[in-house]
Amino acid sequence: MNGLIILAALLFWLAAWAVNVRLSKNPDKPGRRIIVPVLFGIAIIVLWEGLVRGLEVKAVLLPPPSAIVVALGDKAGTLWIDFVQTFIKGALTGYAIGCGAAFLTAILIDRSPFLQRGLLPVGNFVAALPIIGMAPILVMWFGFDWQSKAAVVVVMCFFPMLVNTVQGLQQADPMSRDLMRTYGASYWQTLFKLRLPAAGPFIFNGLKICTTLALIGAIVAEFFGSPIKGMGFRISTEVGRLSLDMVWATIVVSALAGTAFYGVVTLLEKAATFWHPSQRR
Amino acid sequence: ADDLTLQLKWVTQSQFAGYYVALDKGFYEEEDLNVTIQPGGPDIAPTQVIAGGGADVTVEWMPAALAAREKGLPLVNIAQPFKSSGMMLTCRKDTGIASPDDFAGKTLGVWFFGNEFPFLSWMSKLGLSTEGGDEGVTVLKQGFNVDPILQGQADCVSTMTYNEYWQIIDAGLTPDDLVVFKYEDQGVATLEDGLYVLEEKLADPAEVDKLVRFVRASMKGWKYAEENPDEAAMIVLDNDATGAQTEEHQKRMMGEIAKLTAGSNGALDPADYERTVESLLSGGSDPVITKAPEGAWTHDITDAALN
Amino acid sequence: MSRFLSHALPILTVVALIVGLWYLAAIALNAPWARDQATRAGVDLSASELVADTWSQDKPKLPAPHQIATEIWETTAEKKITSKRSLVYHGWITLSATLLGFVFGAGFGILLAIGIVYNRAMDMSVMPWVIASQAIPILAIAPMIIVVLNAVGLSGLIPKAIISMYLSFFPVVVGMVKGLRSPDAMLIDQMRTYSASPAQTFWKLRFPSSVPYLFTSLKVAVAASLVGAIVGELPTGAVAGLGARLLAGSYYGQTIQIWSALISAAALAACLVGIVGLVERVVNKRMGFAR
Amino acid sequence: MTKTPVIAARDLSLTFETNDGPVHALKDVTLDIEEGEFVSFIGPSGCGKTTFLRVIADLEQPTGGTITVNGQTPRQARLARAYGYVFQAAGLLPWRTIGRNIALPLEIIGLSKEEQAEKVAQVLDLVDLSGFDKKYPWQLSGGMQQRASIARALAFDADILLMDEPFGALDEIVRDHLNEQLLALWARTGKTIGFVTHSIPEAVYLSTKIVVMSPRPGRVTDVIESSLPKERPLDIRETPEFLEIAHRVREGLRAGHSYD
Amino acid sequence: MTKTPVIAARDLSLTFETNDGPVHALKDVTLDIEEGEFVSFIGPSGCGKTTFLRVIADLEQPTGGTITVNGQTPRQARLARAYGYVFQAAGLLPWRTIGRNIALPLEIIGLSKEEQAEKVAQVLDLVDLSGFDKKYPWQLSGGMQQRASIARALAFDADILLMDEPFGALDEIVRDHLNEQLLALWARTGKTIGFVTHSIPEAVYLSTKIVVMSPRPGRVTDVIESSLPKERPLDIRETPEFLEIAHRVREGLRAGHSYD
Ligand SMILES: Nc1ncnc2c1ncn2[C@@H]1O[C@H](COP(=O)(O)OP(=O)(O)OP(=O)(O)O)[C@@H](O)[C@H]1O
Ligand SMILES: Nc1ncnc2c1ncn2[C@@H]1O[C@H](COP(=O)(O)OP(=O)(O)OP(=O)(O)O)[C@@H](O)[C@H]1O
Ligand SMILES: Cc1ncc(C[n+]2csc(CCO)c2C)c(N)n1
Ligand SMILES: [Mg+2]
Ligand SMILES: [Mg+2]
Repeated sequence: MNGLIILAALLFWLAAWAVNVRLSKNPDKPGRRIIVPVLFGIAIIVLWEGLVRGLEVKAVLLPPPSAIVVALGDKAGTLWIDFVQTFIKGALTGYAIGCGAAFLTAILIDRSPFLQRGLLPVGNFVAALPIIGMAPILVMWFGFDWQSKAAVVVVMCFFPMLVNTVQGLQQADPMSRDLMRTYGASYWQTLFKLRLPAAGPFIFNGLKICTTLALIGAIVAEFFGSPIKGMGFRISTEVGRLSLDMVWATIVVSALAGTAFYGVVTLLEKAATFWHPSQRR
Repeated sequence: ADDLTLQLKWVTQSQFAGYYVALDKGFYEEEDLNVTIQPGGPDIAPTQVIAGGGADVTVEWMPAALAAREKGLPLVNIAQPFKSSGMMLTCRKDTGIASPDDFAGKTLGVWFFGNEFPFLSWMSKLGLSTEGGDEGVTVLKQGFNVDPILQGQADCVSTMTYNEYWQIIDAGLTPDDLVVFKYEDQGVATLEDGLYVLEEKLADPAEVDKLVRFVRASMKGWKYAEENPDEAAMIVLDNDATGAQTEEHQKRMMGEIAKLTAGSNGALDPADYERTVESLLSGGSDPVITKAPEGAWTHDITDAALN
Repeated sequence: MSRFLSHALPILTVVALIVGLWYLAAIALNAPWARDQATRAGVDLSASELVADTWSQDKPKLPAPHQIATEIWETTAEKKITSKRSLVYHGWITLSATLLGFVFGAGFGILLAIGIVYNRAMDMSVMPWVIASQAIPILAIAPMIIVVLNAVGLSGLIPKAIISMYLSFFPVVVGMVKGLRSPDAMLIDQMRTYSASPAQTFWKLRFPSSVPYLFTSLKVAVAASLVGAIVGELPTGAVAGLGARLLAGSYYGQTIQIWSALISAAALAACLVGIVGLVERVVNKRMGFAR
Repeated sequence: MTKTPVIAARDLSLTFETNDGPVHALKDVTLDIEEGEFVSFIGPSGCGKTTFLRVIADLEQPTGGTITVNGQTPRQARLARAYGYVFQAAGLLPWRTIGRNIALPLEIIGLSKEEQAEKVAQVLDLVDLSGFDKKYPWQLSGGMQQRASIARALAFDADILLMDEPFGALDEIVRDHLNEQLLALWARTGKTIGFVTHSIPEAVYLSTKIVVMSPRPGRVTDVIESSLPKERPLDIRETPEFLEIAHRVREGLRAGHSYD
Repeated sequence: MTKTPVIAARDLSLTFETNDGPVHALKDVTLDIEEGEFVSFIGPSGCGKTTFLRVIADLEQPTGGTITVNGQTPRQARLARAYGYVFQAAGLLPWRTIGRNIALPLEIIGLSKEEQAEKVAQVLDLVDLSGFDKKYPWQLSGGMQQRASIARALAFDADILLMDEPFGALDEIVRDHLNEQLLALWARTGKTIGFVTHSIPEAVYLSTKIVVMSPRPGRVTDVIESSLPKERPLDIRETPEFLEIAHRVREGLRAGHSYD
């Protein structure tokens, strides 16, 4: 019986893969770019359900997807409160402040090559740091509520964004700069009309990297102290209570939120840098 | 020798001195056991580790063990070296808190991750909501340390008599600055640091024999530790892989621990069990467990071990 | 010499600036505690006593740089490296998990990238999930992963390495997919006119073209691996490693110990990135990219 | 003389399906290229010159008509390694020295190290680059890179050499020089050459046959047989005969050109 | 006629300090350009053509000698907006439509929206691009982009137009067409034009004065005044007079050229 379940799940997975191979022969037919990955995802979920049931994995270790869906429905209210606390208040605020501050800093140091040469290596260094380690310190400094989570996010986002923006501001090709010179354009005119637009792809690259950093930072920071709501709080508390279905429901929410956040920034990027070759086709 | 893995509830410290002493003094070896002690940590749920087969026996608090049992993980208490509870709520005097009646409107730091059950029971007994507001209390998920009370972010924090309390003292606050509420004194004490195994183990005579020998050696370790607290503390220190513990702190901790293990020969006192269950069931609208558990403890092991 | 100055001077200036700000911040953050203590002891602090106190507390909110430096010196140079109190010992534990995870991650990332570049079905179905996978807060569920891996018999170094692999494979996939696709259509056509086999096209064209992309992503990946190893250490029982130091320090409010672990981790990250950069230079030279 | 042509296209068509509808890159092209001919293709941008060369080399599949190469399909000819192809950009691999770049196709067909070395030395000599085999591409000027790329195609030693605007990026003087060398090489080896260019003087100077094309759809509008002698000093470009042919090409071109 | 020259260079030198030692991009260049002249610069790669144009436009600082523009320093002239500059690549900003690209210099000098629109419409017409002002650069062919870039320089309406190989990337027919238009425009506006090219026919066809340069160090080796009439149909390129001048330019070039 259990063997049959596993076999059925495996067969489903193989069948889905075969269909995907077929579908991807014509990638430009409408909808294909959505159907194919979705089918792949469904196949993985079916495989997961089949394996968990077939191998009788304990629900306190790994719940089947069906149990997660039930938890998603039953605990929607709690999940929403957690989402607001962690994502809207912690991650988004921190993201806005961190990216905004980095952007302004990049513009401030733009006129000083000396500062840039000093700050960029230091910035690259800090961006490679295990900043997560600062979470307990920031919780100590900024308190238990979302402010400390936002602070962690600010610190995590600042340097990747700074480095990208500074690099972006150097993107305008020398010819276009010379062109602006022949017009006798001022520094600010060159900045707004040429260099900032040209920096667009880099700035958005930084913004995209920061979406996932923001979410991870806000969640992990809650491990080091929080009020009794929030996605990180929920995960750690419910693991302790062995409610793994709730843990996974929170993970699903976080994955959805993270992907959607990334997707929104990507859409903005498409709209703002429509002209860049990588956005055409 | 038979292999056996013990999962601790927390990091290596004198709280678990009995086991380290038994290991170090060769008590386990005498019983033909090859014991591995796995330290815990803030994100380790011992119940989950044992469910995953990562350990044979685990040190756990009874509320968490009973809650896990309700989730379908059949944990059974086979021995109870700790007689009394070391949990307390420590408050700053200058917040105006003198008795539990003053909690309303205050901010309290609490450990979660399965350690919140005694606190929740207590609050529901006091009739205080944990959702905040003037009538209830605001609850913080306390992190790994006592910072919230030092920084003034919380009015009270959870502490153990043997550990966190002394960290507050070390940080520069004096006992005069503080008010403490022991769970024992408030009548809401629950059993801590029992030894638990999965039910299926008890069906196998070979495993039972192993557990008997383990409990016997462990209790020998505990009694040795009670009698030689300083030596026990040094043994603990030797086993601490992080190198973060200090001699002074561990010796003091051993002294406090000895007070909690005193009065237990290792066998669970059914009266303590009943009191714990009652307290957990009385949780008002949101009790920790919903019905009295069946078969959550056994004397079989201790009976065999201690005779 | 002058080249050295023109490179180092700005960096040194910025670092000096940061250290200066740090000392000031230490005063600001640690002063309330110093005053609090003084009031309770009933003494008055002069300004200079206050400053001296904020730079020498046992458990400061923000330790002064020299306190951290002293701690690092004492726990590296003045301890046997086999001692559990030696940062070198803990650093080595973390490093081994990092390296293993990095090798796993880079290998897995490269294989995935090859699959994605050579198989359109894989490209279309897997790539979106690779991106979504990074939105899962692996760091938050690391403890569970360790338990689950334990249940299937993996323990010790491997679970930590797997977490660090999860963080490091992503930049490698993204970079390698870009890199393997970087040779322009003309060069691919050229291989066709030679009627080269797919394997020949891969080894003689696609793979060498992807090397610069590979190294860029390896630098990101090795730093991510370190983060993964540290996070993986938090729930392995806070036994050993820089992550465990961080946690133990945090548990006992030992801010100096936290910061010294943090700074050591930073130095380790810098070394790892530096080593990858060095290998990159050597390879570039061997491949004739150096100018 | 009933030699069969090396390349024979009959009503060849190729339509690309794009988002904006079909693009007729080639429409009913019928053309023979005999062995040893030097054929230039000239025409405004987008008239299908590159596409035609790519169809010959089996890099693109025609959607109508037939084409044979040495009596076989292009695919068979490609697998038989019948083509040397020179692209507009030199396309040298930056991580290989000039020598190893030229050896690349030889490695692929599996020649021994010695055979490779011998061949490389020989073609380097042919393009005046002896002594540069240990240099990397970026250490050479654009003109030298282009010569190396031609050497690479020659090393492959196929009977048909297809060149798609190989000198487009070079300055006029270097170009003149390479044109002279190319003619000499062609005279020496007797290869069949298909050559795409935008430059009228270049087409006239080099070719035995000039194919003028026009776009939308890509068609052959004129095929001009050159009456110039095989021996062609650079000065021939100032003779009336040369100017006459150039004029005819220009007229043909202008007719097919449209502005917008 | 004692008009002062618009551009007067005296012993102008420019040396770049590089890691491999100094590069003498310009050495003792002395040259006058009168108002309304059309001056072409021709010479092998690296002879300093671009550098000279850049010095005129104050994009590069000479290291020796003097240069005046309208009697002022190049910097003063630049701030007085004396130059229109057309680069080899069109260099249109991809995030602006053609119309907004052309309006860019007008925005910078602070014209009102209406004035901008009027001017844009006018120059678009001049280069045959009316109706394309809402398109983005990448939606246009290379030739159209290049025309848009010329329109942008024209919109700026400076008296001196500097063009650095503006037609280098275009095919011969389009090039011919733009050459014709450029001549017409020059005749109509009477601007002073400095023009860099690699093509001998183009230089001869367009210019009133051809400056031949040679590299290492960058020097002027010949200045050829054209005897062609102002009115120049394309066919003039097949006249003996034209060929004669072209020949002289070619000789001058070849003298200064060195291989590898
Ligand atoms: N892969 C493709 N997909 C769609 N259309 C294409 C493709 N390749 C070429 N075309 C179109 O086919 C037509 C002919 O292109 P081709 O490259 O052969 O022109 P060409 O004569 O070589 O032009 P040029 O002188 O600019 O190189 C053009 O309109 C081009 O846009
Ligand atoms: N910024 C620079 N730094 C160093 N050397 C330079 C710089 N710009 C130009 N040069 C050198 O100066 C010389 C003249 O360059 P320039 O660009 O003026 O030549 P050109 O005549 O325009 O050549 P081309 O026809 O290739 O455009 C060259 O040797 C070039 O390498
Ligand atoms: C995150 C976190 N979770 C739980 C506890 C509680 N806890 C479990 S075992 C034990 C004994 C410690 O001496 C204590 C206090 C904590 N401290 N921190
Ligand atoms: Mg082409
Ligand atoms: Mg130039």
